Amino acid sequence: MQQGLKEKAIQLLKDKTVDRVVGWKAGEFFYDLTPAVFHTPEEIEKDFVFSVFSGANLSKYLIAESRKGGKVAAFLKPCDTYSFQQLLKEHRILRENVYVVGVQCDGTCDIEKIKAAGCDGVTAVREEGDGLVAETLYGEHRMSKKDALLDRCAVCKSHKLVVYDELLGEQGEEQDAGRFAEVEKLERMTPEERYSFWRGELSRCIRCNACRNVCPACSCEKCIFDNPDSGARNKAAADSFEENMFHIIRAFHVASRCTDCGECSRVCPQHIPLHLLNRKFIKDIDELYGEYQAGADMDTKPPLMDFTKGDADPSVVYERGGDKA
Amino acid sequence: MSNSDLMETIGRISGVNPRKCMKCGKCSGACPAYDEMEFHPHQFVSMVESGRIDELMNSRGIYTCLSCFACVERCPRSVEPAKLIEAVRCACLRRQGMDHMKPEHIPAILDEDLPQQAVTSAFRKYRK
Amino acid sequence: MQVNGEFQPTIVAFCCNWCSYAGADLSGTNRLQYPANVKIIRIPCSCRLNPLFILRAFQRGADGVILCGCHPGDCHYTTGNYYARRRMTLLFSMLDYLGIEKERTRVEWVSAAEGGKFAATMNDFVAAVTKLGPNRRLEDLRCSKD
Amino acid sequence: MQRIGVFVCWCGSNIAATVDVEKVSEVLGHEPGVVFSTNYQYMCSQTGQDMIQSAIRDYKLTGVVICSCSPRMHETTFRRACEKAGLNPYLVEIANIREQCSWIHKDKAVGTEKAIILGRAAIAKVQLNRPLTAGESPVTKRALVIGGGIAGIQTALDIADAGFPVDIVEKKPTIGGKMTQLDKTFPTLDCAACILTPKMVEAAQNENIHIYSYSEVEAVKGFVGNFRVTIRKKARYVKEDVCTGCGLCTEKCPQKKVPNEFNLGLDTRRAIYIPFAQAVPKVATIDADYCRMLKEGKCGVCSKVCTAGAIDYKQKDELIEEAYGAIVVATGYNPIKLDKFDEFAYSQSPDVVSSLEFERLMNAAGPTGGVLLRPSDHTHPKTLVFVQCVGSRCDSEEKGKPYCSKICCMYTAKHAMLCREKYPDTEVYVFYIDVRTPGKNFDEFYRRAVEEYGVHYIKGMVGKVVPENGKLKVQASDLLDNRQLHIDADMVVLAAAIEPDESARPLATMLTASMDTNNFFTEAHPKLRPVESPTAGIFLSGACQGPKDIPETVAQAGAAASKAIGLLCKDHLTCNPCVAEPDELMCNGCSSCEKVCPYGAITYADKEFRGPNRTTLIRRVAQVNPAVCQGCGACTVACPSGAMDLKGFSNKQIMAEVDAICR
Repeated sequence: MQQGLKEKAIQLLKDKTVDRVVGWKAGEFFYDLTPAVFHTPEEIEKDFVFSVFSGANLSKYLIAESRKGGKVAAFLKPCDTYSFQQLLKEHRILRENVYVVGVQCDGTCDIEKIKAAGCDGVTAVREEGDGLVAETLYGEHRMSKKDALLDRCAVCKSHKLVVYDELLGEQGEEQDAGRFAEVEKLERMTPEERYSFWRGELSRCIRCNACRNVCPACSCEKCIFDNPDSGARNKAAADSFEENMFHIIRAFHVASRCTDCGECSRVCPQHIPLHLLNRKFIKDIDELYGEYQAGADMDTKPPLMDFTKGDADPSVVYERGGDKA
Repeated sequence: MSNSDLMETIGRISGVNPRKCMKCGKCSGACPAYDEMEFHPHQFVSMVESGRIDELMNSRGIYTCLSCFACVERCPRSVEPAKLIEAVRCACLRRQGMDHMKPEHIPAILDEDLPQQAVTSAFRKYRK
Repeated sequence: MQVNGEFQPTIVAFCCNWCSYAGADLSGTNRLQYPANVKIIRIPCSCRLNPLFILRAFQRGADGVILCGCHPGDCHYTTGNYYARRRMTLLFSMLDYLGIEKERTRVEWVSAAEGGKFAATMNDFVAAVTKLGPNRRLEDLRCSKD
Repeated sequence: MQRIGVFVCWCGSNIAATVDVEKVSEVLGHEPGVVFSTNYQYMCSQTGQDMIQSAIRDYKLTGVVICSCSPRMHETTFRRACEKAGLNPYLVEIANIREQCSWIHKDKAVGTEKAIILGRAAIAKVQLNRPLTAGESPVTKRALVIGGGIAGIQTALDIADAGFPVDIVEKKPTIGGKMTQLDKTFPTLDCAACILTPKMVEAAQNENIHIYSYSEVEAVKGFVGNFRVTIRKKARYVKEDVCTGCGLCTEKCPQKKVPNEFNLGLDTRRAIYIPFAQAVPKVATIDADYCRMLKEGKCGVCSKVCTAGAIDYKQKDELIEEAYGAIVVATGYNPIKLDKFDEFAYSQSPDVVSSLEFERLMNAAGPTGGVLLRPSDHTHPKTLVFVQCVGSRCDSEEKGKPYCSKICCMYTAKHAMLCREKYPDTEVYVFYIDVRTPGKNFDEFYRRAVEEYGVHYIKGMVGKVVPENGKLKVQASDLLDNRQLHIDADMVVLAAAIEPDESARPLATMLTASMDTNNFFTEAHPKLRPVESPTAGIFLSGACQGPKDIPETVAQAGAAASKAIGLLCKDHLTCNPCVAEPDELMCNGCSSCEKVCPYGAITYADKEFRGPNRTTLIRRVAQVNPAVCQGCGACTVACPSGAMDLKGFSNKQIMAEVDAICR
């Protein structure tokens, strides 16, 4: 797979379709792949990596890249294409300056899970058939890929690439892998249990802003939390209120625009399951206003910018209750 | 049963709100059995509304209603008089000794051409 | 806030200028009583209410926040309250999801003619929030009055 | 540093009885930024206003807070007073300590404490107020009237008389509307044509009026004072300015079998036609659905006989864009379709007719030349049954309408009376639920039908009509006699409910004007602003707003005209300065705000911004048209970056109020 992507990138650069390519390269370690811009075939040959750790969603980088002049190619996985299309819908990416290479994907992996499976001193991970082979200082360790998937990939919503100029691999379908199960579990708890659950999670927040910076929907020119004129500036989570406030407002600002790409939770250094906040909004929207998937198309109005005369009254929240049996 | 209970029972059985009636008389205009009854469809509605239910229950007219539902079909206010009439008939059945049809009546009304089912179903309908 | 050892909640009521603020005025004109805990902030339309304002109120010591707007379909700006309705529904659901008492937030549709409804709504809401006690789950300790 | 003045009003004892005004002004005087604080018996009185004005001058106030009655009461008064003293009127805030404090609390300590908090909130807000200037937008001094019936004609004539140019857009080939089809008019029984056609001619000849006949409104952009309207002038295949209206083509056209809609299909016309003799404009129109030349390319008779050379088979629809300051909607009504009322045998027998059809059958210019004949066998009917409320006051949405159509009682009395007058040998029955005749000389008119003309008015309703052997068997109830009637009638006339024209709903969408569930246009206030739509610059004339008879329509048409004239007289309109305002530096250009704006006030522009390292970036940013924005604030919440704010109700101002209340 990696070879195919490299060849494609080199070809696009050589035939001048594009003058740069957004892809992944290794960071400190082989598993912490990081987004990178490549300008020459040589750079591609040397640094371009596509592996089970290519989780990073490259679409957000195209906001800036598409405005820098010239044309840029980007490799987008199915979930990334949703983010990309949502950004197109919001006029953030200049479509004509981007060449999208759609890449089919069967899930990206979490190094923590591989380590947790008992692999110490991992030096490389490769795919073999359906499984993974972790090369360690102490020999090879085989495991099923399913056990190593990132949480978000285990409940992948779609293998469909909703927008691309060229496709590597097969087109896929939307699927229901039960991504709302965790939200439902929380909904079944009592308010007290939920409160202590979220206190436990959100109190670990160190306001590093990683979730915000990686989120394709959080691409504001200036975030309200950085803006003294917004009346809501807040740089560090000084107490429990601000921990709650930041995450409530962030989730609200991306509600009906969030494609559920799951980057927020992937990058959180404190392992706070932030996607559960966004997914709650998605689930509520689906239930109250009809199924909606941000980024799935260019035309449907986002539910928070739309209404019907017969919408549920806010009191539905009391009726639905928080302590569903 | 007090009269107000009776009114409530009729309301519950029929699901009809007689207050919706605007007294246009289209039900009575449409009724094919009009001349067979001493009270007419529009009167059914106003009598239920004003609580004259006992009078209705003792009227023969409730059994000459054909249940053709012309009044229900035609009513511009969706009052559904035929449903009220049916409710009054039900109220009669619920009351002791008000069966409209008794076993001893049957021999007299037996007719060779009458299908047996008609008698059986009438018996089921008009007796507890 | 504690007055004579009794909990007196602080309630912020956001009222749209065209219906609910006029409804509140009408309940005054008709001398219909409701507790002084309620302080009204006038906004042009219920769709002006930013969730930030609600959180800000809780941060600064409010115990309950209520939004009143024109009845759906009657908005002075034709559609504002329809947006407010969706926003508040989702916000309240999120607060509930975080385990924050959903009874502290409410939306009511009050027309300019419903002075009675306005007073009744406020009486009811103040009673409900009083029963809940002080806002603890969404308070900012730095702003605490106690 | 702000210099704020606080003025606490006693409102006689209205406030002072439950609020310690002395204490309020004392405490608020110590708030940060407050340099002057006082209280007075009646702040809104001239003396009170003078106090405010001299304090503004003496203390060089930069903001004023008035603790008084509701801003809905006196905000304008106080703003004006401050403006006179040189303070921007938007630097005034009102703390509502009467309706929302003194009147609802009995305990003086409680009332006083709350009044202080409300005052603090107003002070906190006024600290952040900015002087605002109401913008102005010019007014295009031209009106558009949509619909050329009696309502539209009257409105246009009145506006034209005031000296303003006005255009009428009428979708039919002629103006005149429903009234042209009527025979006589109640309660005076003067002939409809005799009173209407002079007005039609007047409209055609008035220099200030331009008639777009056979045309429809295609698109509406802009806002009060500055509407831009696209009008589609449908191809009539006849050059309007060349046709002399001689009518030769309409006699020679070989296609004779076209149902004549003017006579409601009771007779036929040709494929090229002039709707009726007094049509305005009196020019022929080719019905493209029936013309052989247009359909099959052969025929061309009309072109051959036309000496003026007016026929143009190649004519295309024409789009005209015109600017208007005011728009008057006069789209009128139609009788409902009767096909759902099978019990009256409307679709089974030609002798069951609607009232409008009856009107044509009685009309001297109608298909029978004014002789009442049964459509089935052209015999003279002896027994006629009129049924009222057909489809009116009906609970079922698919069959009829929930409202009273208002005009049916009177025109049915008219029909019955005319019938008895012309043909004394007829028996006429009118079945009614209620006879509703409020109106000058209306009840007298109905009583005359009964008392002088011997019309049989029967309280009851027809249950069914069955055509049998050339007769119509009518079965009905007579509620007062408590019996069922069986009448062998020759004709049955149904007083069909009326409904708004089907063009009204799409038009309302174009105009962003609101409508009720029955598709009638909603007025800005049901009592006090009955001829204005809530959307500024849109006025309502005639039955598009609700069922109406002719006198009422003409009265409303005049009222709508005077409202439109009032607008057109102005050179500029003052806009509400409390409008949305984007901060371009923060705007993402994501269109969230545009999607929720009910007025289409937000557009986008590509603008250059300075990027890092001396680069320039072109970004798409929101632009608000302050003349269109009404200041609801929907966009401010939709905007994720907080780039959109609302003047006069900014995020910071509202939060300052929150803080003051919660502190």
